[in-house]
Amino acid sequence: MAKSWREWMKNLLELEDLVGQIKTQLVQESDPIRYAELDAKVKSFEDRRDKILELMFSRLGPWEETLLARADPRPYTLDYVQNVFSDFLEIEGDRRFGADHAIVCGPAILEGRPVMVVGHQKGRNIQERTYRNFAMAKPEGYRKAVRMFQMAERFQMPVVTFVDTPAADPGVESESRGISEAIAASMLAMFELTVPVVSIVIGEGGSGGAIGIAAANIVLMQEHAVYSVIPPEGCAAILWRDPAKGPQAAAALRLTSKSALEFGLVDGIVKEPFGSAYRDPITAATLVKEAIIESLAKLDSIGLNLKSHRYERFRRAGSSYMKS
Amino acid sequence: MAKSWREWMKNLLELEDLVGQIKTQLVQESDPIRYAELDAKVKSFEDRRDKILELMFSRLGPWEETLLARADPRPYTLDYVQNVFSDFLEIEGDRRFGADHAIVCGPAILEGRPVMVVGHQKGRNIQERTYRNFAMAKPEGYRKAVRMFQMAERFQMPVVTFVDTPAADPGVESESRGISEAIAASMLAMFELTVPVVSIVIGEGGSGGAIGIAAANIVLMQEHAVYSVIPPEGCAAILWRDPAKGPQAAAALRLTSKSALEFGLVDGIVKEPFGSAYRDPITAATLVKEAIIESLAKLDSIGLNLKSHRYERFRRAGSSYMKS
Amino acid sequence: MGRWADLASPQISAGVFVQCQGCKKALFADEFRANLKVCSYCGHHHRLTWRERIEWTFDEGSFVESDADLAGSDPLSFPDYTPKHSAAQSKTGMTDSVVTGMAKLSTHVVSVAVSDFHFMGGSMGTVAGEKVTRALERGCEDRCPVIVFCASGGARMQEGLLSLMQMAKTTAAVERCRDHGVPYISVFTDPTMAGVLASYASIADVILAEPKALVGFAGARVSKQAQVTKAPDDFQTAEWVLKQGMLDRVVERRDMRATLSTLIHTLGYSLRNKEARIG
Amino acid sequence: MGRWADLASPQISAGVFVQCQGCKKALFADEFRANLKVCSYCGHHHRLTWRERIEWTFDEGSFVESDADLAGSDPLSFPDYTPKHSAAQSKTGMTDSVVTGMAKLSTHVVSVAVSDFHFMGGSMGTVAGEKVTRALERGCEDRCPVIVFCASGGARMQEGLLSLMQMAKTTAAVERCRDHGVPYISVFTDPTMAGVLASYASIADVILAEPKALVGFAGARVSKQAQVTKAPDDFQTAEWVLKQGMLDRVVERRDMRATLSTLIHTLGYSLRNKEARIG
Ligand SMILES: [Zn+2]
Ligand SMILES: [Zn+2]
Repeated sequence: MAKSWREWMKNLLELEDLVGQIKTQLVQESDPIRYAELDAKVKSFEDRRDKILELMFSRLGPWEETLLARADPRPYTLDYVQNVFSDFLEIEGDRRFGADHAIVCGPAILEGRPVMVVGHQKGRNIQERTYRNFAMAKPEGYRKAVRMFQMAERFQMPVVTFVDTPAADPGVESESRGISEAIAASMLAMFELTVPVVSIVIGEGGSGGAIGIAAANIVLMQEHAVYSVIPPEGCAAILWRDPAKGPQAAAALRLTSKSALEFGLVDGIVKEPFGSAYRDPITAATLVKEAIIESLAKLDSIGLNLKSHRYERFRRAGSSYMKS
Repeated sequence: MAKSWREWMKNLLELEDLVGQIKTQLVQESDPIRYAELDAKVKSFEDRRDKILELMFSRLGPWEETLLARADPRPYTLDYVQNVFSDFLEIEGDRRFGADHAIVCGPAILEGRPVMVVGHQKGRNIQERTYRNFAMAKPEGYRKAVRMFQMAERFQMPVVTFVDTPAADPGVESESRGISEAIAASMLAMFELTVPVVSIVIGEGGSGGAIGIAAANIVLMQEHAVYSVIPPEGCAAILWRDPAKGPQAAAALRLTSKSALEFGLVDGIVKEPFGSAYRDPITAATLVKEAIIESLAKLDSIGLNLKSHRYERFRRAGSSYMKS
Repeated sequence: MGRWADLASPQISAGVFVQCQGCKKALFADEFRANLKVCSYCGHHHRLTWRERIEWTFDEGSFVESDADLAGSDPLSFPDYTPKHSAAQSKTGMTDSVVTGMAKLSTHVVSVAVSDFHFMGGSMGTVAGEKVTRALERGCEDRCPVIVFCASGGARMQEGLLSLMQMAKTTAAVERCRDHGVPYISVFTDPTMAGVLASYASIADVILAEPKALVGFAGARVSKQAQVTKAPDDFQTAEWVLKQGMLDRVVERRDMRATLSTLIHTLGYSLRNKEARIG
Repeated sequence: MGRWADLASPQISAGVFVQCQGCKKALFADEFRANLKVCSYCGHHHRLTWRERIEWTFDEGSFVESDADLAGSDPLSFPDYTPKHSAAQSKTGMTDSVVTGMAKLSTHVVSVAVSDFHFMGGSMGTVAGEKVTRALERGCEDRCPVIVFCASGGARMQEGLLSLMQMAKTTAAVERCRDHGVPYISVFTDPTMAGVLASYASIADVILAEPKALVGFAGARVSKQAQVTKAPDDFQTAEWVLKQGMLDRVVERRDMRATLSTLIHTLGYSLRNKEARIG
């Protein structure tokens, strides 16, 4: 099985490359016959592409979902921030140790209403990835998030978090500054809030690093996001002493949005455009925006104590799988 | 003028040394005549010592008070903790970056009632001083204090702080982890408390490092403690470009307990035994204990909102020295 | 030399030897137990079973177990989970990795949770999460301090996302204790790792640890690979974690009872006082 | 070359030159002012008077000063304080180092405090502390955001312990803003130091800074002496402080108005909303 999204999509990406080249020729073509030929070629290749895509997406397994969730053209938090909110202003300080670019935070406006945005941020090229530490937040990232949660409470702003991380940073430095405490304290701060909190897993929901900012009243997953207690490769390494058996582990872990919904651990799935979010980021963002607005409206209408609501939501996790 | 307490006390310390030596001889002396002679000598020397002490203490200026406040045999926070409270258990973690031994914290029992103790801690010998960083706390010290203040609030325990620091640590590391923010946040946390808070300056009340843990409902000073916006040497260096003019600066800064009381900036002076606290640490501790108990009783009887009380207390600082 | 006994075994009879896992020296089994399974040569604190922990920490005979029958299932039909889980049950006599209940400590009533590493590495699945949560909730209901002994490799992989959610669930319960002014003390014993460390374990009011306990977020191999920064020699030991400000005291096993007792005496005062006032 | 003007002077007429304090290049005085006293070559942000700050930040003509007459005394009879203070008053036309009042920013009402470094290094004595405190209190009373521009060497030595107490007093007022849900934004301008940095300046909800502003607790000499750790080249610059997580954004002067405006729009929403609901 393919090890990466690029490998899995190889044929399709080549086909799209070809279509791109022909389209470039097409623009420069003056001979009407040649033009018609090329145009037909494009149409037929695009047809073929759609058929392949349809085929690929008709039988997506947990491993393919994993690859899609990690796909590098997939929209990241700041892409959604740009298309869902206005007036976003990034706030950088953790007031403790340092700036962490694996988590971005700040207030923004959602349809006239201020919200506090917190999300993991991946990078698209090597410089960005290094700058973002591959979206693996250090303690200061979670402590910055705590600052934002508390600020949101002070100013009675709903909180929206975007979850997209392979894991929290596991390095020596992170350990030395208490990455475990930072993750736990971040969840704790979320459970203290009386304002509405919505989280949406938009890519990789990677274990502790993910749940650290996902203790929300409503937790959504994008259709092709994954959410897991351990990366499939790590699980395979432990179970079968073979990280290459990621695909089997992905299946065993049931890390897809569909499974999470079935287990009652997420509250809804946000549809993606055909072929997954990156093929139409604007539509993807519109769907995300609608889902967030709908979720906030639902929480507004509950009129309940949102802190208790959040408590009860997580209190139930797994209840139906126990006996006594 | 003397630069240090030891220099200032030189004659007296020599005299006491001498008395000590004679006393040692006295114990070993079997000849009754020699014994009587030595005994008389001791008595006369002790008499002389008392007279010198009396003279010295009859005309203490701000500089002598500074030297006394810094005197190395002066009792430190843990000495008072030992003699004022029972069941003290030190709590070390700041949950952020590291253990800071310049500030000690923990719950303890004061006459049957749990209190939270927070105080700067000096060291008596070179190893201790290094370990305690000369009682110059880093950001983690103040963040540990904040943890304790918040814990005291959770468990409705009064807070007692002991102030004894030349200054907060001014090093590059402290700057890099936000010593300014840590001091301000510590005061902020104190102003959030609804439990009674008593602070007592037991030695050096050194500027920001001191006020960082002294935003209390009742602020006391020991008779021979000092409290200042800047160390006299630093002030002299700025004013007269001569750090040796510390004595003049000490006078100009009015850093004695008497001045602080006159300006209405502390609420009471805790008497010390004759010759200052170190000459009779047990009595000194008893006086401190009584003052703390009395202060807490006063705050209990106010029955007011202690948070507003604390606000109003500091709100007044300096009001009578303005005109409009 | 006499017979050798399995060090983890609860039945160690006199005249039998065990081997210290720290210094590898031979120890008289009865002395070893009398010394609370701490090596008298090197001070190595050996892992305890939940029974030993409770027996050696709380007032004699005061422990009353809660939710003893609460058992889990295999919700993901995860490969090999059912047999592994059954084997752990047979080996330990536990239904899952955590035992909870009420106990007394120097006459103070406390709500208790103890993880046992011998049950699937003390890992936290649905049942462990539920039990810890209930222990914390009992503290709120009964207005008594909560003491949790941690010993866990982390979240239990075999229950997938359900295990991850236990991190949030237990954290929520800690938040409830804070709201109720209920003191919550956690004790890191060897090892306290990953998903357990990154949830209820690390946000206690006071955190104690046994000497040399392994305490960390990631396996040492992972975290050393992950960065250029060199790991210090004492990396992820309780002593190192103390220096990093993430815990409050390293306490020898023989002093644990007294330390906990002092803490719940001071921190639980207002709770008892309020209760007394209420009636 | 034409005539040269004092860079701090508020009256700079056309055709006159000033010298950039950063790159030392000559700048047309009128262009320099049009560029908000930022060097068009090197981007050096020169210090502003309080008047310039208000004029260039808030809605035109919207500023109404409060407590203009509040003046201090010389409570300690501190050597040379009275003449120094009088000289500063004559030089700046201010009664003390801070000017406060109400202003509008993109039509939103805000409570404002501005320190002016030209008045005794912007130092905080009784009057400055009182004015900042009142500005914060006005935010609570009038239910509007508070914006404070800092420019200070720290607490004012010449008022001794009274100055130190202003640290606590202003901090208490910040706490009051938090209780009232009043957004409080502080802006570090060159320089923001010591007792001011270690009190109200550092605990704002959002902290902005001007590029290259000097921001620190101790004078660079003191802090470099104090430790073995080598200070980085950009030590105590706003950019370095941002990397340390102690502030939120470094904002160029020309963008300051828009940034503040966006912030008070989002953070002040519930305040306006609640007010609207109340009546
Ligand atoms: Zn051993
Ligand atoms: Zn320039």
